[in-house]
Amino acid sequence: MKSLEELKQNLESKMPGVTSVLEEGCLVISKNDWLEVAKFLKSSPLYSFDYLSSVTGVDYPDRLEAVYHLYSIEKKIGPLTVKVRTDRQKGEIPSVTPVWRSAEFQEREAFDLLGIHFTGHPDLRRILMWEGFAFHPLRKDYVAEND
Amino acid sequence: MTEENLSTLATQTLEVSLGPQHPSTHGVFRMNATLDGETIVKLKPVMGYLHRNHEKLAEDMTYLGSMPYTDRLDYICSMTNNFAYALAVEKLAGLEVPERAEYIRIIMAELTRLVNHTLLIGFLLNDLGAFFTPVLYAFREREKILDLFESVSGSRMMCNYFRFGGVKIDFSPGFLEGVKSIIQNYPKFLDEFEKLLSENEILMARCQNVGVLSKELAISAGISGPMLRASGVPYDIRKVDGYSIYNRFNFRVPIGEVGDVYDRYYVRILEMRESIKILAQAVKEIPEGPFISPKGAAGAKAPRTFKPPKGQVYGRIEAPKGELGFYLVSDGSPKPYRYHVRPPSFINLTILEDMCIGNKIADAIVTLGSVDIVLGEVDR
Amino acid sequence: MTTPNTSQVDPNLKSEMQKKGIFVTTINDLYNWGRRSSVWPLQFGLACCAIEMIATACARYDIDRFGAGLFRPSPRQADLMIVAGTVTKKMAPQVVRLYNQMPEPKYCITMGACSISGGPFKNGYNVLKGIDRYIPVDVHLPGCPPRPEALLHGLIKLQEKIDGQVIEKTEWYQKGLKREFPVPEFGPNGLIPPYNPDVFTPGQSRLITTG
Amino acid sequence: MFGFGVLKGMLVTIQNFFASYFSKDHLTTVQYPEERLSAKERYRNFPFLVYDQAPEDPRCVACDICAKECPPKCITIVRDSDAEGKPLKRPKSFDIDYSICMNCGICEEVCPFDAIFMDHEFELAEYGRFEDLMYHKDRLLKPNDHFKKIRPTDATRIDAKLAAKTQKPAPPVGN
Repeated sequence: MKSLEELKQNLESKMPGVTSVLEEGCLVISKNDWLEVAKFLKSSPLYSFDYLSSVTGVDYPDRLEAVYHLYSIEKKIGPLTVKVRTDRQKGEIPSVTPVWRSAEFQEREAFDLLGIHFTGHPDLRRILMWEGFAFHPLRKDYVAEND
Repeated sequence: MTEENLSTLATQTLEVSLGPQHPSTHGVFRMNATLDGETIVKLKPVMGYLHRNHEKLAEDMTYLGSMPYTDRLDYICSMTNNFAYALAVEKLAGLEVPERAEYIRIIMAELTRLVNHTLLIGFLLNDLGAFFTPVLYAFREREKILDLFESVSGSRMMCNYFRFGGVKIDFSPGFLEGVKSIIQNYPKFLDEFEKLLSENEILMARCQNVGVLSKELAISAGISGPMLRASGVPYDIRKVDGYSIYNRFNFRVPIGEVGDVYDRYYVRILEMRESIKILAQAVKEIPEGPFISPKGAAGAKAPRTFKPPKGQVYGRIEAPKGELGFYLVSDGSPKPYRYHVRPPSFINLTILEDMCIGNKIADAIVTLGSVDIVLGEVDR
Repeated sequence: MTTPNTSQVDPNLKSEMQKKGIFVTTINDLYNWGRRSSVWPLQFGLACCAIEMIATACARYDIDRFGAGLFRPSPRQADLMIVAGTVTKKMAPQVVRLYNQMPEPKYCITMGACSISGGPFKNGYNVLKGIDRYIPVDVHLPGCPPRPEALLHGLIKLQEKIDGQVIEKTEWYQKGLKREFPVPEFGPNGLIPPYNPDVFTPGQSRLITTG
Repeated sequence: MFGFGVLKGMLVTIQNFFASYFSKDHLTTVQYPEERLSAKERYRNFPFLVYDQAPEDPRCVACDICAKECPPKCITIVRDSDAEGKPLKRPKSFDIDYSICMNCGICEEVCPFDAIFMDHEFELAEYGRFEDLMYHKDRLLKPNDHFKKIRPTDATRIDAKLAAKTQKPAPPVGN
């Protein structure tokens, strides 16, 4: 993995106006320009991150966060962790399913269990719980039914 | 009925739900198929019937308390689930693993790969209609390996054998002889299995050019494991990441060309032969020494005192079904803040519809069989 | 504890006749012997215990020796439902509907800790704390997963229970038998109703000797 | 010719059919109730409590570590207390709910007093759920020689450790 800072410089040089922060080994991208960055990461000949390994939703006290782990199969370079943040009430993150098809089910799961709405997702429905379920169970403030 | 007045016939598509209880769905998995006659027009998988909330339970349990739950993720290969979880936590807590424990882990992981691929081929033939005969052959061999697992870890399927920093206990007497006999006899069984199946015309007719998966779609859909390699992508995490001590063994990675069901079947048979090579080398070179690091042993004795530092980690291994990853966020307390499992079979199902559209309904069942899903891991 | 021998033939008469090669039995014994030696299980696996159930059906432990080897895919032809695996709230309506579709006389073995009481996953929000909230269960088989021999032992215990049944007093021959268990629906946070009152009494929690 | 692969497959099946008459390792069926597999020494099914002399004083000191560490929380311990309410080092009641236990063996691993071990007994099918599968202290207690019979190597190691501990009961005072 060349170095994260070098990738950040490339990113800013190619796309001015993209604010990205380096935080303990991850790249934090603001949610409005995450789709362009995703397209750039996939198509750039330097990195060609063509393999999105995992999408995870995390519920922090003040924000909801989607964590993406990206690999490149041709260049065999290791995990690039990208974090995209949104607020807890109306969490909106642009979906990357058009860029990487593997995000389709994982984003549906993050929506189902944590309530992160992925705009632009072809078929955003609940995937694990039944349709009429009214809560997002993996949130810290979810109270299960005690029977 | 000539061609032209056939087209004026008003036909409807049929909505069939291959429901959660169906002999071919390897557990509680449901496919809502829309059929035009026999060919599939639309196929929507429905999951969640075995969603056992493993990630929510893990959030109020100690790190070691979740180890027996990882056995129940992919309940056919319990040792590789432990391996992935142990690797992720060791990366998080910075524990190192003694030499002998690394060799023990490789032996257990490769034995699990043999069990998983043998079982898969048995169940794939079940879906093809050869009801239960190949499964009998497969389970006869699986029992031999399960006896080894039981004599070492105490349980046939739910081994709970790995600890952070090594393994729970050393080999039981007579275990290495058991592995040596497996190394001798398994190739003979594989030859018998291949003689039974590989040149079978029915199998070839039913599996070749069925459920074809192109290389680009496989990469973009995050497919991993034998399915990815059957489509011609040389990507094996044991070679790419070189985790644990896999780069000390020389073994080859079988690659398919067409990416159909027959390629996936044959790649798995070749992978089993490679696993036996790894086992042979590991059994020859295993050194004496401690089986767990002292810090790891202390953590196993009192799990409440095992507090990894704040931070997050993503560890992944080449499980028999594909890339099994663990994403852990720790806030310094003995319980993980966020515990996420990246299951290979859940993501390999993303393109089930693309592979089945245009094929017959019977081919969809065979394609699902070749994807190798286990519902404990799909729904977590 | 073996079930009481309800056949009216006193044993020493039976052994006497047997020495002379005459075999004496009652209709009830013959009827129960026929039923218990051909219990057809439903091909119905939920989770890890299903793999252990298939291992029991395979060569080494061979459930066929008890006449129970023919796993019927459709509930219409099965008379034993082995609930092998975790019953989640999303799957519970299907399990109850399957049990309703089975013809009488039907039996239910809950194999594994998960189907008895939710087992290791009992604190999960989507896990039903035991299938005996909706359907009556004949034999409980603890273990996670129970060994194939333990499943065979559970089957033997079920066969003993079938032996103990008397034709006149069994409930499925009474007139007006209504054994249709209501199928629960999906509610916003769980199943509605949470349990079936005439099958499960909620008061029976764990009898912890605190006194 | 076309059907040759299918015939080769059938040949394998016929070989296995006749082999089961001649070679022993093709006859894999274990006739369960009559013929039993010998239990492996490390096999773990359900936990049981060990006592040395009499069931009244088990090795367990009711320290509650196993109840806290048990992942599915199926162990409940109530500590005994004598007449004027001073807590004693003995459990008044020790309940394990066998319908919840997942046979993982963590209680045996974390017990500092070697008081709880995993048993080999697996024939536990019951008719009733609540009354039969809730094991109270009296059904859990088993003598130490039962433990020696099922797990000889661990038993000798632990007995040696306990014997060594009783040789020097208290550290020599004051030197």
